[in-house]
Order: sequence, then structure tokens, then C-alpha cells
Amino acid sequence: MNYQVVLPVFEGPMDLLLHLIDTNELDIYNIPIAFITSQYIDYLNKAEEIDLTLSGDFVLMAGTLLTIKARMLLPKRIQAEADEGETDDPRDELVEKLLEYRLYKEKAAEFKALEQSQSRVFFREVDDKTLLQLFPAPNPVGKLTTDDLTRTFMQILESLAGREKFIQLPRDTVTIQAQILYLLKIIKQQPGGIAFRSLLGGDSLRTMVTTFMALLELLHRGKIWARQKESFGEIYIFYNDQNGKEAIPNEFVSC
Amino acid sequence: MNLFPAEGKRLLEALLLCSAEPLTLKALSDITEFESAEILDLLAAIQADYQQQNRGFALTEIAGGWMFATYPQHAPYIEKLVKPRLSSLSQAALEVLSIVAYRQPITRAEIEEIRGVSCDSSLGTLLDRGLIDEKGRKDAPGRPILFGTTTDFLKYFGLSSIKDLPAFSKTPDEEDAATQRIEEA
Amino acid sequence: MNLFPAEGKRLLEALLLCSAEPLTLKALSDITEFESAEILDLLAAIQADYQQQNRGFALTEIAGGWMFATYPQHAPYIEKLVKPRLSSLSQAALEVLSIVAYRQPITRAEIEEIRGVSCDSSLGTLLDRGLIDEKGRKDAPGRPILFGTTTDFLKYFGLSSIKDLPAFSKTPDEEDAATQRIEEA
Repeated sequence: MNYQVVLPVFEGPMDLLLHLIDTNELDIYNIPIAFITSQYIDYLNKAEEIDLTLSGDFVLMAGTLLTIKARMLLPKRIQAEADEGETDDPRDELVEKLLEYRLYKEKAAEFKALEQSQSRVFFREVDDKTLLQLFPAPNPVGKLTTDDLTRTFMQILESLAGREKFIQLPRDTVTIQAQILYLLKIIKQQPGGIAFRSLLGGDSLRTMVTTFMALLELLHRGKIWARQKESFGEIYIFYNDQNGKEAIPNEFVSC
Repeated sequence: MNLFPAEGKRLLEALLLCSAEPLTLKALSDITEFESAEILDLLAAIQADYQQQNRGFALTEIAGGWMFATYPQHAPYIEKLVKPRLSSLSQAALEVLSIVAYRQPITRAEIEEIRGVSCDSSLGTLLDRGLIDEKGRKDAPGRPILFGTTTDFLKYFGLSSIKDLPAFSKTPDEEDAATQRIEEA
Repeated sequence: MNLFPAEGKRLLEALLLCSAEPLTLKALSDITEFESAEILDLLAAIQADYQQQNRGFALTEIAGGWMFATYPQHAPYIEKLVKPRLSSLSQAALEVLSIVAYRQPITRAEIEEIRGVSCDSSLGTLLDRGLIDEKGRKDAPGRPILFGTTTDFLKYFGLSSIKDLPAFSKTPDEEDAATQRIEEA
């Protein structure tokens, strides 16, 4: 028997976060960030399992949540120093954005109700064709000339060329799932380890976050190892061939 | 009849207001499910109401149907109202027209692919103005309608043939492709 | 005024019958050459007439002007007559539209900042349906396009002016800010 996984679909990361806050009856001014982050990432994982393609924006928000979580973990003193004496809550900016988004989401619901009631009201219809028969003189294109036509078409072609270039960006095509498969392949090809930095180079922010999330997932599943030679040194990623740690050169320390 | 006469009149008036074309007895009876005789009675009552109350328009029987129409003495004012609207195109309509002109014959889906947004209302405007019309069906799944420009289009833009449309100067490929398509058309 | 009041009413009614768009006070006064105050009196008189006579449609103030509109109870019948309306707006489009409505003029990047997600296709839909349009460019790097709502937006949602937007209920600060922004727009 096949089970259909029913997963609610969200308009974006903010929509998903609000849903998590509402269903868990959380205080938006005091969000338990570790809890919400794990719920959020849980949703992303479920979405991947059923092949629901989420845009890179969802992954970007996961990165934001992890950053806030990390900053919350810092001792207050260090945090205060990092903020040059200010003791702002790292969640403030997110809360502000969530409140603003929620406001417009509520307005959208009101517009939907207006749309529905207004859809039952009809207005006078006037047929241009009939009017043109009654008042035949006017020129339906006004002062437009063939130059306007040509210029407009040229502009459309230019924007089309721009759009095609835009579509070629990997931005929305890279999912965590796809990135996991890609990373596994290239990490496997490098038995001597591959520098973490080199995996993140040259990509857009969205792709970098996706790559980072994919690496975390691979670590979590025990498919790869991450090691560094010294504290704050370059992190190297190794493929875990299931034969144990001996595959990793000795000079690396666990991290 | 299901409704009181006053309600029946109200319904017919609402239908007449929303129709750009004369409404036939058959259309009115299909929509309202009233008997033809009842509808004729109601229409006569509406007609009398508007006359007695000296309203600014009348219910008239025209071209086998019924519609609200204005009186001839108001024509000069109405002309001032409608002429500016009938002699200008929105930016969206101009974009669709330019695509049809250079890429004809073309389907709605193809136009939408080029513009990246839907174009229902713009196509409707251009069809109403007689600037484009249907040029058969495309030999493709669903047999979609193909659109092309009309002789009125040539007249309004002062062209003797569609080949007189200015060619492009910037991208030679596009120019070739466009010219080719136009010649095929 | 050149005409007797009854004649003035008749002329306005004729103009309202011939317009598929809300007629503004300015358009009516340009066409009729009546004073604004006289026109307002006449419109109020027409409105009262139709209500007292229990007609099938009403004169309503919408989208900055006046036009004849039907009553909701006749919708099931009228739907059989007129071409089907465009589908209702998606949740994404409604969210983008509500941001544009309260924050106009606003750039795409600013909308995306609020929603946390890209909005190309929603913006495209709203532009094609004429619910929003370009309101110039922002004086910022890249000179991004500014978007705002149109009179069709007001008509679509049954609002008579942008000041009729549903007010913010929860946070007074936000409401003030939004109201201020709208008044500046």
C-alpha cells in the first residue's frame, strides 16, 4: 500500500516559520531558536524525501537560523564584545521581519475576501467593436508608428536575452538532495581529502548555503568525515568508505 | 415564473447592463428559465418605466435582440468620451501587437512564452480593435489558434505590406529569423 | 449649467452607460462642461432614483469614479452571460499585491526582502492583469523600477480610493507608518 505524504506547501521561508510558530504556539518575541531550527530543517528534509522542490530561499533561511542559533550559544560576555557593547538579541532582526511579513499575509487574506465578494459584482460592459461602428473615425492605434512597434519588439528581445541568461544561473536548480549526490561523487574521487573552502568557492550565496547544508547532512549520515590539522586550520573533507578512520592521514585531528 | 415581477425586472435589467451585445429572447430565457411570454411582458414594462421616468437611455429592440441604447442627441458627448479610449493602446497591448507583427502566425502560448506573462486581455483588445485576427490553427497538440495582423493593421500603420515593417539593425540572427517568418506567413 | 437638471441627469446616465471604466469627476466635467458641484448633485440624484425605483443595478462610486454595477444576488445569472472571469489570484500574488498596496512605490528587491522569497512570476501576473504598474525608477544604484497599484486594482477589489484599503488592526505604529506612506504616495 502506498502512503501519500501530505506536506503543507508554503509561500516561502517566512511563511513556513510563521506556520511553525503558530502550530507550536510559540511566543514570536521569544522564539526558542534551537527548537524552531530543528523543526524547520525537519520540514526541508521531509520536502526532499517527497521530491518537493523548494527554492534556494528556504535553504538561505536555514543558514540564517543556524547563525542565530550559534550566536545565542555564545556566552553573553563574548556576545556583548562582538557587538561592541550592545546586548541586542540575535533574534531581533528575524522577529521584526516575521512581524512585518505576518502583517502583509493578513492583508493578503483580507484582499482574498474582498476579491471573492467583488467577484459577485458586475459592471457595465461596453463592446469596443460596437462603439467603433457607431463612432468609426478614430484610429485605434493613435499616434503609434511602426517605429514604436519595432522598438517595443527589440526591447522584448533584449529582456528575453537577459532572462535566458538569468535562467542559466544554478540558483534555483541546486537542491540539497542534488548537492549531496554531487558532493559525494567529488569527495569520493579525492582519497587524500578535499579542502572545505574549495567546495564553497565561486558560487552564489544560495548555492554556498545549499552546499554547506548538504555537507552537514552527509556528516550527520556518516557518509563523510571532516578533519583539520590544527584549530582554525583548513577543514578537509574525506569520504567514509565504511572501513573506518584509517583512511584519514594521521596529521589530521578530529573536529 | 419563480420571482415576483419586480424581481424579474431587476434580473433582466442586470443582464442587459452586463451585455455588450443585444440579448435575444432565447438567451434571456435560457439564462433566467422564465417563459418567453413572461420575458416579453417584463421587457415591455422596463421599456415603459424608462420612458416614463425620462431616463438617459432606452431599452430598444435591435438586431433580433434587446439592449440599452442612448439617444442621438447625446452622441457628441459620448464621442468625446469614447474616442480617446478607442484611439490608444496600453503598453501591454503594444507589446503583444509587436510580437504578433514580427512573429506571425503565432499562438497565444508562444506569445506568452516570449513575454513571460499571460496576455489574454491584451489579445482581446487587439482582436476587438481589428488589429489582429485568427489565421487558422497550428498543426500541434490541441490545434491552438494562430494569430496574425489584419489589413486594418497595415492601414493604420501606413504599410502597404507586412514586409514593409522596419527590419532590425541590432541582431542579424533575429532579423533573418523574423524576415523568414514574415515571408513564410 | 446649460441644461435643466432632468436633462443633466439624462446626459450623465447616457455617459455612464457608454463607459466600461469608472468615470471620474474630471472626465465628466471635461465632457459636459458642468461645474463639479453640479455633477456631484446630479450623480447623487441618479443614485437615489435607482435605489427608490428598485432598479436592477446601482450607481456606485469605485476606483476614483462612478459606474453602474449589479447586485451580488444576480451573479449566478450574469455568470452564464459574460465570459468567465480570470481565475482568482494565487496566495503568492495576493501577498505581493498587499505589500505593493501598502508600501507603494516599492521595488522588487524590497518586496522580496519582506517575503524572503523571489516574486518574478507574481509580479508578472499582476502587471499583465493591470493590477499594478511601473511608477518610475528609484533613485538608487541600478535605478530599480518602482511598482504601485492602478485604478483597475481598486476596481478589482471594490475600493473607491487607495485610502479605503483595509486598515491595519494590530500594531498602531505599523498602521501609522503605512497610512503615512499611502498619503505620501
